[in-house]
Amino acid sequence: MNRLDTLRGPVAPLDHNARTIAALAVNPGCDRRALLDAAGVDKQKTAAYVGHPAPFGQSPFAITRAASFDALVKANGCAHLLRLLRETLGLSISEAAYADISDVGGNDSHQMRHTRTRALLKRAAAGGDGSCTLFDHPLLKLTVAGHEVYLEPSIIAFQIEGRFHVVEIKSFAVVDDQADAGQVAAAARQSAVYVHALRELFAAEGLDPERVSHDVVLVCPKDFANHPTATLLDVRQQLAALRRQLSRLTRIDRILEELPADFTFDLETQSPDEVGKAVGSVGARFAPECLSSCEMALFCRAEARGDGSTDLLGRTARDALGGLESIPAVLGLADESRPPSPEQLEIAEQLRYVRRLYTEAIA
Amino acid sequence: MIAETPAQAAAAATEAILADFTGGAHRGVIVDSPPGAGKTTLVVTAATTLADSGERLMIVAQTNEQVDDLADKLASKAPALTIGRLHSDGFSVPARVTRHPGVTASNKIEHVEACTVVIATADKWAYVTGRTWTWAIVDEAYQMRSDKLLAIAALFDRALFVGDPGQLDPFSVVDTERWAGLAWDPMQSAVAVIARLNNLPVHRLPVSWRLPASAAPLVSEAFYPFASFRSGTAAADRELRLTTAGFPVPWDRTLNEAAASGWALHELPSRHTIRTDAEAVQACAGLATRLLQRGAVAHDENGSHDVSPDRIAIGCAHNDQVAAIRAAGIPAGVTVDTANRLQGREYDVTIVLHPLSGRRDATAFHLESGRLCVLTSRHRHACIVVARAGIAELLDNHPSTGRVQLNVPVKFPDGWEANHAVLAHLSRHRIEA
Amino acid sequence: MPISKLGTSPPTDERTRALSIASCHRYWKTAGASGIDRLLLGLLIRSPTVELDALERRIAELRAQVRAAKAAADHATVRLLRAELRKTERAWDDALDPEPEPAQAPSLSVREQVHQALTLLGVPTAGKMIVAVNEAFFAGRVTAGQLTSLRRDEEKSFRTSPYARPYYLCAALTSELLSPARGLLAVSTWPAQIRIIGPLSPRTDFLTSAIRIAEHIARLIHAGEDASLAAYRLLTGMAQNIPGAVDGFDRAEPAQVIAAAGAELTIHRESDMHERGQAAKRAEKQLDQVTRLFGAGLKTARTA
Amino acid sequence: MSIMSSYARALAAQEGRAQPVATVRHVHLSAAPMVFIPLRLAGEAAAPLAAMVGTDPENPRLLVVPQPRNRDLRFAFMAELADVMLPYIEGFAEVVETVEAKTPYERYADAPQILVPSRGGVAFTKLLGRSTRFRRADGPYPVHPTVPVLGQWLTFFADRAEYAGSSALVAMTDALALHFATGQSPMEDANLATQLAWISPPDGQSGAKAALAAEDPLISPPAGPDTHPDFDGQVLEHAIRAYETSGSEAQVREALRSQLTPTWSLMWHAVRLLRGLPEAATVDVRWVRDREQFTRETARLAEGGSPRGRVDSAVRAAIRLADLESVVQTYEAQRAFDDPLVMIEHRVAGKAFTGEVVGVDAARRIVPAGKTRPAPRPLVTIRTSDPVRLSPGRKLFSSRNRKQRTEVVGIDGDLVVLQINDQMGRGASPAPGSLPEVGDVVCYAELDPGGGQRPRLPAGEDTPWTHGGPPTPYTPTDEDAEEAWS
Repeated sequence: MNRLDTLRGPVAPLDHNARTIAALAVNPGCDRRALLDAAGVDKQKTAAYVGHPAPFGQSPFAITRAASFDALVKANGCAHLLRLLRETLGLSISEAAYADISDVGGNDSHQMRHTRTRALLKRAAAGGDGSCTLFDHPLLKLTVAGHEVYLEPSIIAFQIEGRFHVVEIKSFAVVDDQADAGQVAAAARQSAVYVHALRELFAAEGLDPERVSHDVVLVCPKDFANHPTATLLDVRQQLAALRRQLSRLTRIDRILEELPADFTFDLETQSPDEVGKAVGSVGARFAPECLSSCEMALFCRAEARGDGSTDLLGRTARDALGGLESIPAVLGLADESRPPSPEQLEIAEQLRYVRRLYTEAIA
Repeated sequence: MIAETPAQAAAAATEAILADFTGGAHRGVIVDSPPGAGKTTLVVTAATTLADSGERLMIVAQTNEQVDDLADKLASKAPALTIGRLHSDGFSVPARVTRHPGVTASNKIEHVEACTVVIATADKWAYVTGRTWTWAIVDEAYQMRSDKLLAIAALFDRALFVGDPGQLDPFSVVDTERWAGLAWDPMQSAVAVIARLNNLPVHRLPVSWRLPASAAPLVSEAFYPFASFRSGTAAADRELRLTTAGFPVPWDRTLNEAAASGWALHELPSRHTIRTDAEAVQACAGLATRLLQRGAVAHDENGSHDVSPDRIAIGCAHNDQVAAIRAAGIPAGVTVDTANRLQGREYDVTIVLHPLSGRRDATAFHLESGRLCVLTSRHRHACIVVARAGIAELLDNHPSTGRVQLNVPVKFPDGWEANHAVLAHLSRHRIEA
Repeated sequence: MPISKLGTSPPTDERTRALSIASCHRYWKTAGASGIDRLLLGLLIRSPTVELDALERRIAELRAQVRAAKAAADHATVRLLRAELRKTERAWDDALDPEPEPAQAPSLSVREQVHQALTLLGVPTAGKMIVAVNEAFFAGRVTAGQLTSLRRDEEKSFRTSPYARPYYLCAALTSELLSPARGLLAVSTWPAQIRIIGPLSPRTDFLTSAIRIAEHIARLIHAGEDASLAAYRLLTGMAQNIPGAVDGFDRAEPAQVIAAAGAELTIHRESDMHERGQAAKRAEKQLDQVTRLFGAGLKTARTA
Repeated sequence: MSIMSSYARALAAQEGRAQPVATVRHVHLSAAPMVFIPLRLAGEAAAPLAAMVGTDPENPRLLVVPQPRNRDLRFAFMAELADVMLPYIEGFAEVVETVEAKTPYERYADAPQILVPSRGGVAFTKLLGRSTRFRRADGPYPVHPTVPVLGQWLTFFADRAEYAGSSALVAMTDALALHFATGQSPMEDANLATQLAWISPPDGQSGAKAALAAEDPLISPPAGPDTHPDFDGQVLEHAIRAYETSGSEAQVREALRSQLTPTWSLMWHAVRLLRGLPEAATVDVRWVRDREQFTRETARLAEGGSPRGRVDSAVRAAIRLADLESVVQTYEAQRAFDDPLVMIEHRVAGKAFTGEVVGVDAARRIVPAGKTRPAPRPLVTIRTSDPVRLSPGRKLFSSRNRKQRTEVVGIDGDLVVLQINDQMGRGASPAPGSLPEVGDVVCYAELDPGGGQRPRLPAGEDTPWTHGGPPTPYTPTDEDAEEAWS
């Protein structure tokens, strides 16, 4: 059995999707997260098991809204989408053919859909008769840490003059041509995963991967209405970041090497305490930003608090404190209760000075 | 086909630029000029060309130093030209400008407007009203914020915008996304705005006369991925010789490597430090001192000269680092400054305190590709980078979670990629201290 | 301040309602509606304002019919009549009530209302559009939820006694695999190629629907009436996605929509018809009578 | 973040309680501020769900939209909100004072102040303003006449919030962060409940523990504008359904009241905390600006001023940027000169220093650059233990006389020599009291509290070709007024 399977225990690995793959780039310095993700461990369950459930959730209103907007854009043979593509990319009127790959004759197995996706895209790329313009729900595949994973996409692929684009439909609003920068960034990272996977598919079919454009068509509701609007989103930087992170996943081997052979996060056989210890023995790199992106964050924060780590105060604070790792060290150096090591001399001097001024000013 | 020589390529580019500028088909022409690509020469050529056909011209630069440099060069190359140096109240124009008989310096436009060429900073031009010029040259236009251009654009009919796209973007103390995505976002550079709102021809100067053959390919690839350029000189044209032999100590080995290859990475042991890392600061100051002690001589296409203190610069990211290096004892005359202030300047040897040295996390500020580009493209002979080990890991661990605004053109190169490219190159010239 | 009076919902006044009922009546006349349709249409025109004794008479009548149908084991008719009975009883309740209720649901069964909408549109259509057309032209109250099991029920019924009904609400078939196309409903009496969905068909069918809706509105106008606000809203929404069919955010004009949609249709029609025709021929050859209507699948056919 | 504030955070973490980073209050606090806590429906851009609003801590007004997807109910909500807010805002447009100036003018003696829990509240206020200011009381989709007026005011407040030091619309978490360093990260400080848990934990409890407890959405529901997903799924959804079947708002109201009341108490608790701090010297100067802007906006609206366009034109944007930059610079300087604790940041960074005057050369006269005649340019020598990182030529100001221009002449060890450039009277020698004296303890900083002079920009109709030429001036259209709000 594979080491990673041992780690996870006898449950199926968690499926990857564009969101989880995009998340690889969120805190690439964290070995803990890298290992849990590579092994396909259910972090949500694990966090709850060790007593620090993740505070994540999605409002039913947001889910409904997203689904109804998606349906609206695709309704009536993608009427809205065709209009937007004609307006923004100059798609010619004759290009209107549409293929839905959410199932193949009622069969919605991944294998089946992926095969059909490949066939349809290949035919389209060859430009033969009956080649399509819009491909809804293409099922793509990606190699992540040595595993092949299917990407259940919420996208439409689309070709214009031989170039293929990814269309991403999101329900956050574009008000006066501006949208929430955090949400746009998340959309860009996810779209980059699809662009990347689509390019891999092209390469595997012997087609030029560059025929998949780095310009993604982002479709959002305009202003406060439901009317869809499209914006081109250049995801080259996100693609580069993704490629970097995917290539770095090989470092899992290095992390694994340092762990004992029977090491496991198996929730079936291990007590919460044991799982907590196992998770704790893999180095984390906690930052407050994790709280909004990683299911294990509350566990890691509690651990950082236990260690009195300066990580609790945020990345910039830690850098401002000259990289000192612990809060007691910061204060000890400041009040001279702790002798500085040779490499701490400078920061110690600054802290003593800051403490003197601070104490004076407070008095 | 016979390959074009650098000089031929540069001449062809200049000719095309002037044809577009004076041809009348466009109100503006943009010229992308990589480091040391003869931007000043182009400005001088354009000015004299216009002056020869009896036209009046205004020139805009961004700092007084740039204005004075230009005025000096213009007057030197075209002594017959009448040049008005317009300046602000209380500013004393340096002698290198006033020594030219053709130059009139004044803080009042009435005193200089009759000159064929009037030259001033954008800030000063903004106070000139009620006059117009047919022709304008805007120098360092990528450094100019678009709101500054807005204040002066009514003064001219047509303009040549010249600048280096790889350098630092203009800066604001205000952190707002209010105008993000608007074509006229005032926080963009002047060039970004005119290019988005007008369909203007964009030229580029294809040859760097400053950067040696050892540097041009790296700087071009890392910072100008879509506008490559080459060095105007061959490897054999430039040589940096240290007249005294060194000791087998890190500083001397670093200098030897830099003299031999044009690059050196002076690498200190990995450690997280405060910004004014004493060891790194000491290394920067010490390397400069030692370079002078060892009697560096620079040979180039114009002959040989001693590398004097004024031909050496130390560059860093922050003002407190500048102050710390100055306080660490540097030879008189050596320039120490931040990247922002080193833009557009040129030295024989530069010593760079790497913006990411000793940090645990990178911020957008430290990763900005323009900063590293400025720091690694000021030299004619060699560039020495002082850094703590561990930057590669820092880059690997850097989270890519930036914010993305709609309709804002993606900036290239990405700071991460550029940093990696430079670091990969430097690792071949590493001296462990 | 009486905040609640500030509302701006479009008026659902009696006039609009009356018009749409009338228009519906006329459409079905011209379309040559069947006897049962006429019968049901009669019910549809009734409104809560009908006097109480008339309603009471009708209730008695219906009760008798239910008993008769039950005796004849005509379960479909029983269901239909019972629904009708419930509605009439409710109308009677309402008539007792001095506060008049807003628009009453018409008394057609869901099945009939869907058929009505599909007949207007003439092409395989998704549930959402059926609901919209039903609301815009027939003052109907069909909800999307009511359509989910419709196709499955129809298939069941067809399998039990094939062709027992004058029409079935069936699937549209994908041109390549002849499997049921997701979410679309069609009418069994349509020519086979109409019920085939090729790659271009979603677009051509959308254009056709827009034309049919515009034509219907035009007919109403021609007859000196006008369509409901909902009808115009529907047409305008569609027209906005057809090049040249409407100017900016103006209300769409039927003639302009017909011209613009027709123009685009001309571009797609030939290859779409070819694809559909070929597939229809294959279907004729390869499929049995059930799958011809409800589709062949690699698995059991999905529900609509 | 500076080493000073990082140190204060570390100290807070260790002590289990937030530590001060200011000795005086840098925000204006009105005698009767209006607390406004808006909520919106998840997944929607600007669908208001509820708000708790009012000026009396004991008597909050709860406004709800029982079915947030219903556009009529939303506008009814906005009309109700206008009912609460407009009398408050317009109530300040009564008492005027006359300002003595070259041309004397009038301004209101006080102005409205709105407090929201966090930056999210500010952003949502802006969106509410944007979605209602174009509305009209006539036409095909009429709204109550007060709705567009409220939209204009909300836009005004959100715009003011972009100006550093303005107290017209304040995000409470920002105001608290100006004065307290917690033992958690700045990111977590955006949660009012945990931030306050650190600042004033319950007796006998550490800030860390109190903050952990405050993260429980059942104890401290989110301060908005977004509600907690579990609340949405487990409570709100059912309550809305109950409204739809029964027509009674009761359930929705109670559900939303439960979400808003805890934040309402926190807001007033924070107000009391801030009131406990003495007001900084220049707070009033900045509040005067807010009052002046309020006066102008009142006049503009009274003259039937049309709603602000969707985006700034090129000229408008450039002017605003210059304004924003100038107030940032002034605010930063004022805050440092008002508060020794804030000045520490600059001293540690080497941009400021405190020390004792050890020498004054009052008689020194030189010919300044660009001048022909000698003028007094006294030198002042200061001994300091601060690590000064200023180079000759840098322009400094001092808390002693915030208008007096000085520049660094030289630094020698712990001695800094400054040249005084102005504010010395018109005489041949410096006026008495215009210079520091030997023995004075002074603080000089590279911070300029005065706004610089700036050139005129072209009028909008003269926008040059470089910036796209003159834009079509914004005039409200029917389309704007009818914009869908679904």
